[in-house]
Amino acid sequence: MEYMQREKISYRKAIYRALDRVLGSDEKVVFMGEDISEYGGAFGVSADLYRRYPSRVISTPISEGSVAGAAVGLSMTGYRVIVEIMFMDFITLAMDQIINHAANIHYMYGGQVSCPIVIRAPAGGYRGYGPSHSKTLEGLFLGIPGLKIVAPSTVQDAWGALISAIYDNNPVLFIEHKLLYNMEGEIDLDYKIGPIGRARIAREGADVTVVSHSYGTHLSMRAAQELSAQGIEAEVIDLVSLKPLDIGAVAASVEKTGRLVTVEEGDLSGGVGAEVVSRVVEDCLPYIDGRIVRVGKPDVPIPASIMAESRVLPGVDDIVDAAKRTLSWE
Amino acid sequence: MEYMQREKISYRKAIYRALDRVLGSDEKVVFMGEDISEYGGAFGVSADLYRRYPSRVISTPISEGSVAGAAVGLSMTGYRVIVEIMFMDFITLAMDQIINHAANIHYMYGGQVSCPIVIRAPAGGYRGYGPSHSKTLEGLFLGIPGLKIVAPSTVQDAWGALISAIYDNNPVLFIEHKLLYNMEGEIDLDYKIGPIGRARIAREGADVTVVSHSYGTHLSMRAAQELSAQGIEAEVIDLVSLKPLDIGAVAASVEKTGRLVTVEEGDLSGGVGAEVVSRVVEDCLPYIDGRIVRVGKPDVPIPASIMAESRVLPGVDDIVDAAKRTLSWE
Amino acid sequence: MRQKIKPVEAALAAAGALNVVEMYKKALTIRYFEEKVDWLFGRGKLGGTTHLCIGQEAVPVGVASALRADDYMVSTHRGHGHLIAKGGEPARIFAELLGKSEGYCKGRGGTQHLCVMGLNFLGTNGITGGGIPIATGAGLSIKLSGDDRVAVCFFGEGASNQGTFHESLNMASVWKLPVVYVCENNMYAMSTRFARISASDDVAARAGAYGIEAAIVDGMDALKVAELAGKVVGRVRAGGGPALIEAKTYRFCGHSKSDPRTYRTREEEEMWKGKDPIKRLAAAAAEFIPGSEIEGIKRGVLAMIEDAYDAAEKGSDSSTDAALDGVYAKREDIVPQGNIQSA
Amino acid sequence: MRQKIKPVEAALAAAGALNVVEMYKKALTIRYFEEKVDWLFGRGKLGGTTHLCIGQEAVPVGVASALRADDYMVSTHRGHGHLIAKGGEPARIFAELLGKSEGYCKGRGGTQHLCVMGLNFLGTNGITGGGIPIATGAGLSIKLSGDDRVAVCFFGEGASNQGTFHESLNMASVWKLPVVYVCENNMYAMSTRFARISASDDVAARAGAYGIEAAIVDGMDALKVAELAGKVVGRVRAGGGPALIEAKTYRFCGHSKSDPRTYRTREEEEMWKGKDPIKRLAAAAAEFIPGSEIEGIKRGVLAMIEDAYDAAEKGSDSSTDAALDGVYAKREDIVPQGNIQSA
Ligand SMILES: Cc1ncc(C[n+]2csc(CCOP(=O)(O)OP(=O)(O)O)c2C)c(N)n1
Ligand SMILES: Cc1ncc(C[n+]2csc(CCOP(=O)(O)OP(=O)(O)O)c2C)c(N)n1
Ligand SMILES: [Mg+2]
Ligand SMILES: [Mg+2]
Repeated sequence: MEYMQREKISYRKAIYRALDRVLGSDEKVVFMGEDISEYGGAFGVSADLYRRYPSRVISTPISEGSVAGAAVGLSMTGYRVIVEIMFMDFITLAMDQIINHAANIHYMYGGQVSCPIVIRAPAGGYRGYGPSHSKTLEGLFLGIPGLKIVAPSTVQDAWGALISAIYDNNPVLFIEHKLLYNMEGEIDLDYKIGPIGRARIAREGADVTVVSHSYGTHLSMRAAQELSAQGIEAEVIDLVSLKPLDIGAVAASVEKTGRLVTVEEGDLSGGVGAEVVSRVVEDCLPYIDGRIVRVGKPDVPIPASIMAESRVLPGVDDIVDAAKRTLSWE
Repeated sequence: MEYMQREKISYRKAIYRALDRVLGSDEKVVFMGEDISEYGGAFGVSADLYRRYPSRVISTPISEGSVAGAAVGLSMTGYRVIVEIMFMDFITLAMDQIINHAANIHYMYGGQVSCPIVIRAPAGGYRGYGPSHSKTLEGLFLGIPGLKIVAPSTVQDAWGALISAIYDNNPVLFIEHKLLYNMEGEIDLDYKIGPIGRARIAREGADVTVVSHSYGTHLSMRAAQELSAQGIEAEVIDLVSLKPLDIGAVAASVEKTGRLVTVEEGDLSGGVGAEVVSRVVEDCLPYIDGRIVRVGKPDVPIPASIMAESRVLPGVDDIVDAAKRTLSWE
Repeated sequence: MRQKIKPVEAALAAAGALNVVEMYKKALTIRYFEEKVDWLFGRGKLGGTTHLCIGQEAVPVGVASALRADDYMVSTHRGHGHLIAKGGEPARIFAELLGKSEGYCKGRGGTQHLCVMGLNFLGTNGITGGGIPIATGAGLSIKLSGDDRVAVCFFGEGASNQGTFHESLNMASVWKLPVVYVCENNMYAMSTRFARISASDDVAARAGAYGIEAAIVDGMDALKVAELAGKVVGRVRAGGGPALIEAKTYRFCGHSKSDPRTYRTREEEEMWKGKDPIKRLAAAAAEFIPGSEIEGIKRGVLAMIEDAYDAAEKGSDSSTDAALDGVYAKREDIVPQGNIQSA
Repeated sequence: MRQKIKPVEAALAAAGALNVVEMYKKALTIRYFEEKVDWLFGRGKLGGTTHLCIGQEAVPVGVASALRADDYMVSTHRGHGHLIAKGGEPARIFAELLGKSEGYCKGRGGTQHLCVMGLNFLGTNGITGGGIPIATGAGLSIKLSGDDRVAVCFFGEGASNQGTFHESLNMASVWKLPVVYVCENNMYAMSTRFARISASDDVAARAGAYGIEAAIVDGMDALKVAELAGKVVGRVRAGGGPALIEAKTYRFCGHSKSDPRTYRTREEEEMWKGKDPIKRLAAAAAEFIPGSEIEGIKRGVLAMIEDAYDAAEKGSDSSTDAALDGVYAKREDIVPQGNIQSA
């Protein structure tokens, strides 16, 4: 299939195209998941891929644990595997294979073999799906050596990071926020795909550094606009990759602004913000010039009521407030 | 069985006695796990309990996922359940039931019911057991609302915290470091058992605050001795409870010393230290008077070779070095 | 009551007039409830998603007819019917779906996490296969307590491919737990036809591996389900160990709120709609009561559902700061006897 | 070669002289290797833990006799025998157990994470049941590649209670994967007798649930195992879909390094020791070669094991800073064609 060089498409489509490109050009790529054939995937990402690559787009039984395990076996024997976990919450059923197997294998087998697996996980709330279908769980995976984690926020990065993840020889957790699927953005097929690990400066500003990823980047950009109207210029950093973490980009910004806000939809405790804050203070504490504030989900499950959910999940106002709090010590 | 009021016993025995006491005094307590009958448990904790409480000490098939699920069902219907996971690494097979079920249930069911389950998980390395039998995974659970986590380091706390955990109405992850089992210490049965959540000052000192838990507390105490010989007095805080986290105790100490080192055996990324550091800098950044340093496992799986393992896991020297680094900015 | 005009089937006779009419009412309640939910989704009045059991009503109604109030029930993502069959009030379920504080779970659980402890209903479940070990634990609980209750565990045929199915049935068998596993085999898990991802068409074929007795029943016929459930539950209650019932059924609608159903034919759907369990129950009820009474029941149930929804809609918003409360249960005051003291 | 003095069994005839002697040598290699490991543990020369397969040698040896070098094998925590049967060199396995850089995995994997890609040996596994889906994935890989290899998956009867067993066998069956699941049923999972935590004595009884053909074999008799494996592997290789072999066997020693074996009787152990697979193989080999040659083989294997250990012990220490390297594999240079460019 031929695509235009530059085009405005949805985040969903960008992922579809990355899959199409890789499946189409490489016989050693397999895509597995539940209801990824006729149904087209729960979020419509896989669409007609099953018709175009019938033997390598594999609709599986509802057996997340063993599907992840089968991906390990496939990847050890020469295939690159993309696994779609229907909702990120269900990844809890595949943890043994991810943590004890996929992530360990390259190291513990002395470098003989690795597991090039991409686990695509639609995450996030704000849709009233309730406690078992709304979680953002990247915080659980930060401390898993051997694993990489990406969570792109733009259409271009979704496309590029997915291709990069598939051709990374390590297991990569690829986080897609459900609210991003319909978002449109420009894609440039000439974009150079770098290795996983580079952050993106989404907006420049001199007063406060706001670090986020995935859908949080969009909330942060909206907050930055509001702040700008109040005379505060936020620098918004989109991490894109959570592991490895481009702490250099964050540190450079904090050295400039002297202030730091982290934004994530997942749990604050032991989350991405905790890691970012810790690394920043380890490296550049003397540059800090104000309160450091983390924005994220408090210690509460995600309620089904969409109204109650909006109280639990972070919003633009929380980011604006946090940024203001970094400007003083009160 | 009658025990002496005050006695020197092992950590293993302290856990045994807490189980014995609770099983013996409350018909509504059940203890489940693999090989906890004739075998006495992989680490010998359960010993003869199966003979004394035959119907409520239940040896299970190797089915961690459903054993955790059965514990949820039991706990919702009036029982308090202790589940022994043979090695903490295997808890990855029970994550769905812990995260999507046990921890959510009290909140998501509107307070109608809760899951008083204690998951006992022997963690930790330094024994050459290799990548699938040595992990320290509390970092994975920090961001699970509804769950509590304790990791006592002393014989007295092992006993008290286990009883408190069993009578807490929430799921509690109870971490036992394998190297602690043979450690002896005094137990006082008159000890007042408080609710989970209080840290313990293991050693007072004015120069640097060292925060740790579980076996890390012992490493920290040894480091404190070495530091003292060099004229540096460390205040060692044993968190005991990781969730809730007694950040007040840590903050009070840091306000005094101005310096902070966190120590943990688990992964640094998104770990306990990251959370402690973040909360401390959020609350008392102006008091900080030197570099903040986290000690923990770098981003490496745990190798089987006991020699290589000692390179990967943190040791006393690492803590001593870290404490010294907090004293200057170089 | 009208004179019976033709000989009733054995099942009908066993059920008796009262039960048949009651079952009809219950099935109708479920149907109208689900149709209302469907309508509400269509109008954007409900958030999130939902899984309707239209077409499958005979299974919960039939199984529940064999249960006592103190028996436990564990449900699935497609669970409104199970809860109504166990005695759930439509108004409070609507309130839950609407996210109102008056919902059974204060609006926090919603459709897939709906628990009613007062009815020993241990929850619908958003995790496919997640309820199976929970029901098994409830069965263990009953066994330890030494009484004669049972735990009923609903699950779909798709869920039977989860490891929890295997692990749980093995445990239940070995420990002889009083659990009745009820598979609602509606042939599809979302878009996936069972035969395509499973070695057998029948989930019942799997029970033998655990030495568990299994029976297959026409899940479109509430009376047949009731008859079988009566026998099976009786045996389990008497200490016979776990059992499995596979009810062959069909969901008339899509999997969840948005599903174009490209994976099955309209002919297949029509064929199954011809077996509508509500129509069958209506016909059975007509053996006992006149047509006018049937019509009256219909109108009554419909009005009850409308009233329930109206009442629910007036409930209070759960979006207050209370949304942040109640994450942790309070600590128990009871501590074991002896020299253990609470500080 | 000595004249055969009595009629050989069908199995023996099928195996042929060369195979029998080779199998005997292999089994003996495993036995002596394991005895050496046991001895080393007793002397504190090895850290961590270990699970010996003394008594079970007939299974890996018999199964491996039906395999080609390019077939995959997935093993368990009790896996030294599997690896030796697949061609693993004792010296490098010793090196691995000793934590030496010369070990197959640089000393990082140790006994429970021992992988040899050059032998298509996809690893021993510290997670009970963890290898089952991995073997299933290897089977899928073969199927996609379209060749006639097979994947062999060893697991214990205790592991068959993990959900992965159920999920994987279902997938293998539906997709007709070339996987031979080999259950080493040694009756115990640590201290737990299978019958006590499973509904059936036979794991083979579970295969029917997936439409998988299963056969039970005397796992103390390498020739019988070899005969069955030959047939089964042939059928699987020819595209017949997955199969299950259950080998009834027994571990003569404890579960792991410290196990007082209170859960079984010494009489039971003696009874099984009477079926020692090594003795049986020695007897079979004696049909082809003179007793002196048998003695020669014993001495040769023993010396080889001792030499292997001595060589391994001289290997280099893996406790250098290199222990921190190699967590991540390098990024692939290959990127798909078209306008995808690597920066
Ligand atoms: C662990 C998990 N995997 C996947 C899903 C998504 N999902 C929801 S319902 C469903 C199909 C379930 O099929 P079945 O068990 O047959 O029940 P039915 O929907 O037919 O009533 C799937 C795959 C889920 N909720 N949980
Ligand atoms: C997930 C997991 N649970 C528990 C264990 C501990 N464990 C190691 S071996 C074993 C028994 C396995 O029994 P079986 O599968 O019969 O193999 P055998 O030891 O008899 O060869 C257990 C419970 C483990 N390693 N992994
Ligand atoms: Mg179904
Ligand atoms: Mg065994």
